[in-house]
Amino acid sequence: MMHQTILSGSPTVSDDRDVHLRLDGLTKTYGNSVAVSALDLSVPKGELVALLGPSGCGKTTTLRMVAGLIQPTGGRIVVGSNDITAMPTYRRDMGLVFQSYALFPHMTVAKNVAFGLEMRSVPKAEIERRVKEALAMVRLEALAERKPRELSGGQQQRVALARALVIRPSILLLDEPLSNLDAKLRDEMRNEIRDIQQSLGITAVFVTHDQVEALSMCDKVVVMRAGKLEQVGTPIDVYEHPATPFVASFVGRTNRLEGRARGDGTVDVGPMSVRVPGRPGGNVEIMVRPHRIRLLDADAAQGASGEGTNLLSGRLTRVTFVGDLLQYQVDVGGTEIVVEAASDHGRGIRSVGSPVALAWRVEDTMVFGRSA
Amino acid sequence: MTAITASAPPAAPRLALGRTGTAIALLLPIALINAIGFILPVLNLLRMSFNEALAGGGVRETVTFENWTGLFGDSFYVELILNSITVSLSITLATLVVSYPIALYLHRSTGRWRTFLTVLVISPLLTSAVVRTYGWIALLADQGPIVSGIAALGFAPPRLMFNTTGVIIGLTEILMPYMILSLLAGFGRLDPRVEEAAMSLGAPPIKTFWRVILPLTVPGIALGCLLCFVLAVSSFITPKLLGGGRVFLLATEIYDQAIVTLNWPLAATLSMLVLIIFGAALAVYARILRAID
Amino acid sequence: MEADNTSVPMKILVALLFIFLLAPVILVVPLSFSGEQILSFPPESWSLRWYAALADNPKMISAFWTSLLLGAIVTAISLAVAIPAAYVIVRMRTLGSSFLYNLFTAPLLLPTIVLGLAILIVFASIGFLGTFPGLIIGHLVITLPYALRVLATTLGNLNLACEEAASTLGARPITVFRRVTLPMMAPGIVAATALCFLVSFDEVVITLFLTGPRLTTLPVELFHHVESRADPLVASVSVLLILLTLAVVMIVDRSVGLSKTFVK
Amino acid sequence: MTMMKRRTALLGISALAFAASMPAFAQEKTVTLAAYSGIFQDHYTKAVVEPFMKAHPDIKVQFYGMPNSAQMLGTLRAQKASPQIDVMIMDVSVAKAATDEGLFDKVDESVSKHVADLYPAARAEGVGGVGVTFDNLVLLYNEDQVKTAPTSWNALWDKQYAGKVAIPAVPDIQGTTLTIIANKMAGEEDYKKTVEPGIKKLGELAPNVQTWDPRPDVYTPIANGQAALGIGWNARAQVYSDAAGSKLGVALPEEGSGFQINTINLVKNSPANDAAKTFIDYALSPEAQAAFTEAMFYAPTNSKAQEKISKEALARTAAGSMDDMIGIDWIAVAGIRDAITEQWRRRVIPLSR
Repeated sequence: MMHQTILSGSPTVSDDRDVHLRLDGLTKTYGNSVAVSALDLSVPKGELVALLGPSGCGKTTTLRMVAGLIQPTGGRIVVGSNDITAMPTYRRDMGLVFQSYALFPHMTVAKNVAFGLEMRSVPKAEIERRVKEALAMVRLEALAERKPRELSGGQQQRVALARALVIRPSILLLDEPLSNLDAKLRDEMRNEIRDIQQSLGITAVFVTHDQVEALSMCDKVVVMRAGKLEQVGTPIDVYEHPATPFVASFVGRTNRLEGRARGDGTVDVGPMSVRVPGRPGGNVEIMVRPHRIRLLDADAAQGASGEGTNLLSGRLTRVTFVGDLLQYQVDVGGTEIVVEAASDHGRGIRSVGSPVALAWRVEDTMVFGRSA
Repeated sequence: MTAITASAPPAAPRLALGRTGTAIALLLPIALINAIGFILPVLNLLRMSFNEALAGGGVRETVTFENWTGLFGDSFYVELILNSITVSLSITLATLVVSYPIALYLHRSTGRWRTFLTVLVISPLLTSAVVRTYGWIALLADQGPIVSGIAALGFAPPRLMFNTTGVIIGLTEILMPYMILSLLAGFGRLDPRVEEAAMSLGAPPIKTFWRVILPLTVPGIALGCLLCFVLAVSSFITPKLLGGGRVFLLATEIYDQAIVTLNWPLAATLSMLVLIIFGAALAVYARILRAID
Repeated sequence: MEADNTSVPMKILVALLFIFLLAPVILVVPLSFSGEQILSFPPESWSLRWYAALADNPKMISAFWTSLLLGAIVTAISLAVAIPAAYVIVRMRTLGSSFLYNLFTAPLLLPTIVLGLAILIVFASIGFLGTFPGLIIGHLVITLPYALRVLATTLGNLNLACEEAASTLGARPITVFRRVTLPMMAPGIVAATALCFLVSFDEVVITLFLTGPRLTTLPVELFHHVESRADPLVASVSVLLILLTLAVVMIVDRSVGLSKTFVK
Repeated sequence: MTMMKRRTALLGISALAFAASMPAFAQEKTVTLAAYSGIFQDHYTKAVVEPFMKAHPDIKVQFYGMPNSAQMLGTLRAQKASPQIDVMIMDVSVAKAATDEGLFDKVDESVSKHVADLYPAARAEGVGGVGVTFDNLVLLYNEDQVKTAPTSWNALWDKQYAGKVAIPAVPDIQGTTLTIIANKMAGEEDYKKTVEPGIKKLGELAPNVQTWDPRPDVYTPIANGQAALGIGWNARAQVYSDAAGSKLGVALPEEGSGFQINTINLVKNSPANDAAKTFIDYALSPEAQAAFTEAMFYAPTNSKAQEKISKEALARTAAGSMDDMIGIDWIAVAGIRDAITEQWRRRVIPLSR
């Protein structure tokens, strides 16, 4: 397992021996607009990789190019040692699970699952056995003779998964498979997909705009923006060591401050001075995650002060109760900073307007260079 | 910032350029039928309107504007054209008046009742115009139930058949389903809550109708009127059977010139005239739609 | 449910207008049981003689079979031609497909009297008048646009992902079309079939220009009959036709829903 | 591939069905006869066509009824490239026009030996066909509404019957005949010189007219009272007036009437030419002529038919009233027919609106 920070610009993550799917400078343009721009990516065998990014970032286009549903404008797609860039979809041997499930409405569940096997001219008896197996895997044996429209969203989702897996594809592709499910079902399916993927040891690419899905399920997260790679890394890397301000703000919530670094490990943000790791210089952007900040009473602040801690004082402007969390908005010399704390039976809620102090460890401060 | 793609990139062409040949092959049959049965005949018709008609149904290939100048220089044809337009407009107006209440009622109905009424509206459409005209012949005859009924009430029995009145009655009924369906299509904007809002603001039903309902249904009215006008101008079965040989309309004249007199250049010219009237109606329609927006 | 915010006078008005709309169609039912020699309503005596007369009228019967056969052939060709055309036009957007769509549906915009005359003049010169192939082409000119319109709409509303799913599962394009696209188009195909058949079966204006002494369709024969005789025979034919139409409508309604087909 | 196969199969089925439907038309032995529809069709089928088919089991005659001669000519012209009609029974003046356009073959002794026996009037110069029936125009009236039988065409102009007159307008030949009669009533004997007085007189008739296009024919509306007066052909009027309970009265006005000749013609390049000739030969035979006269009161054109016809029937035909006929040169009328039609459409019919 690699836990080191992967710097942007060197996205290859593992030994080439293990690489199962490789994208080389993959590009897709529509007229003047660039959907995917010179994308390089390697996916090791057996890993579940998430393509994460806001809508329109090119992640679905990338997935569809891998599936052969969109012809790339440039670059190569390599599976194992085969260049499949020009290969038609139906010969690529990839299982694709669609956001809309795309079940064949005129076929029963069993027929849907059997379709890919029929296309491969698998003997009838074997089709029957494997369909049963696949449906058992997603716990839908009882519904084999139903039509898709008679199933719930979660059941349809599992049929789509069984249909994609029954052909034993070399690579499983999932296009926002959970976005049409409600929150509770989404959690369940997340674990189910992860379990199945691991037990089969199948290489999988998972497209999502939901950072929780990406972080919780995947071996590796590929953050994309405007058709380009921002960062590739393990979930922890991406969260803890975002390579760019975009990654930092897209993956998890963050406070974002602009300032000027003195080159001595401190940054001036307005009238305040904030200590940061290392000794950057010039214009910088500072980010601190809300839950890393402690909110203290103004008079208790003195005790919290220390070498490795940033301490600022401000005024509480708003308190929001969101169930498991309390969100505080604090005005620090004209800058809004958000602080999150676990709520404890609603106890200890401070009143708006009271003077407070904010404290966080210097190592929790993320610094990014900023062009003037 | 330009590098950020739109949220929905244009969908990819489903067939690669290499399959253009397949596409052309698949389109060939429809293109062929369209060419033989539509483009060629219509172009030929346009050409025909500049040919010279010879006695006995002959046609001389030439380029003459005599058919056109003759048409507008002849009071008989000028009157026929004006009469066609007036009669078609009357039919359109009559159809609108009798269709509007049905459409409004249908729009307000829901569920099975609405389905049932819709089937009632559509069913005449599935019955041949010949059959429906035949029904009107039985109904409008001098001894028929309508004339006798009016006479029984002590009025002078009117003449409802073999004249323009008969043609208007028959065609109004025949075009009703088209009008009702068009009105319904255009009623999409009419939310019942708007009426309720108007009433809650103190508008009595009549005022609500004039100030709220009618303006909102103008698109449907325009569409229905366009369709009915065009169908009326080109209708021919009903005027032929109910007109008593005295209702001269463009469509019946085209048929007579084409089949009986065999003056094809004149028939072609009259047809082109129908298309011109059609184009004018479309222009008026587009204007109305623009005016509403 | 019945609209409840409608006043009683309005309801009466609507009922009267419905009677006006349906009168001629309903009227042919009692007329067909007339015992009279000539068309009159109400008839003074009742009988089945006009049904017997119909059974005895070989011209009417042969015109009926001609119409039926013509309708079946025209419908079959319309589907065979319009399905691939709709597929290419909807799925392939690089060839100016909206232009093609408009061109191929343009015959619907033309008044049938003009279209009929135009076809007459061309067909007369190539000896296509009064022939079966001539009739087929004449009818195709108007059924194809209907078929194309219905099928293209159906295809445009299909979930493209299903076809993509099939191809990722290993189906070749032709298999995708046959196993997935075509079955999913079924409601549109049923609607197009019914529409093409009814349009062809009822077409009278264009057909009037194209039929001849040796070949007549039922609507044209009915027109000629109404033109030259005033007996209740047409009523008995009409009743049978209405029953036939009802059967077709019921089949369509069962399979796809009537309003979907005819109300857009 | 499968799709292609299916489509091919579909086309195959269509072609098969198409082929199956053709023999009935393709067979050389079917003669298509175009003539007047309605009552003419009924009686001619019974009196001539059916006995012919019985005598010639190998030939089938298909009767194609049309409302008037003008439409028959139109159909014939449109089909010039590939005729589908073999034999056409139509008015002599229209037949003249058709002959001039080269649409008919000559019917002479080589077609039928009976041609030699025809009355001279049946063998008009410049007409391809020969006369098959003689008839004349009569005044029709409804016996309930017109109590005393009218004796003059002037009854049509009687304001008493406003909106109750049924006139089959031109291009129907009955309208043409009425023009010539009206012309004479207005004082102009020579219709070849001008029909202006006749057109003027018809303009005065127009307001009285209920319909210019009586349906299904002119006799029915008068018989059932929809109209009170009208003009029609004697033969058909006689048949209608014989029908049980008919209120149709037939009068031959004192001013005299127009004589009319229907000719039987052989269509040039028709598909069943030989069988058509066989049929024409039969139609001109004394037997067929006599049978049709008995059935429908058309005067025969074959001089040898007379002896086979009952006196009573013959008296009711045009042959019974030859002395009252205005001499009409139908061949000359053929030349002014279109002009008369135009005058009606512009100056007569519009006055009735």
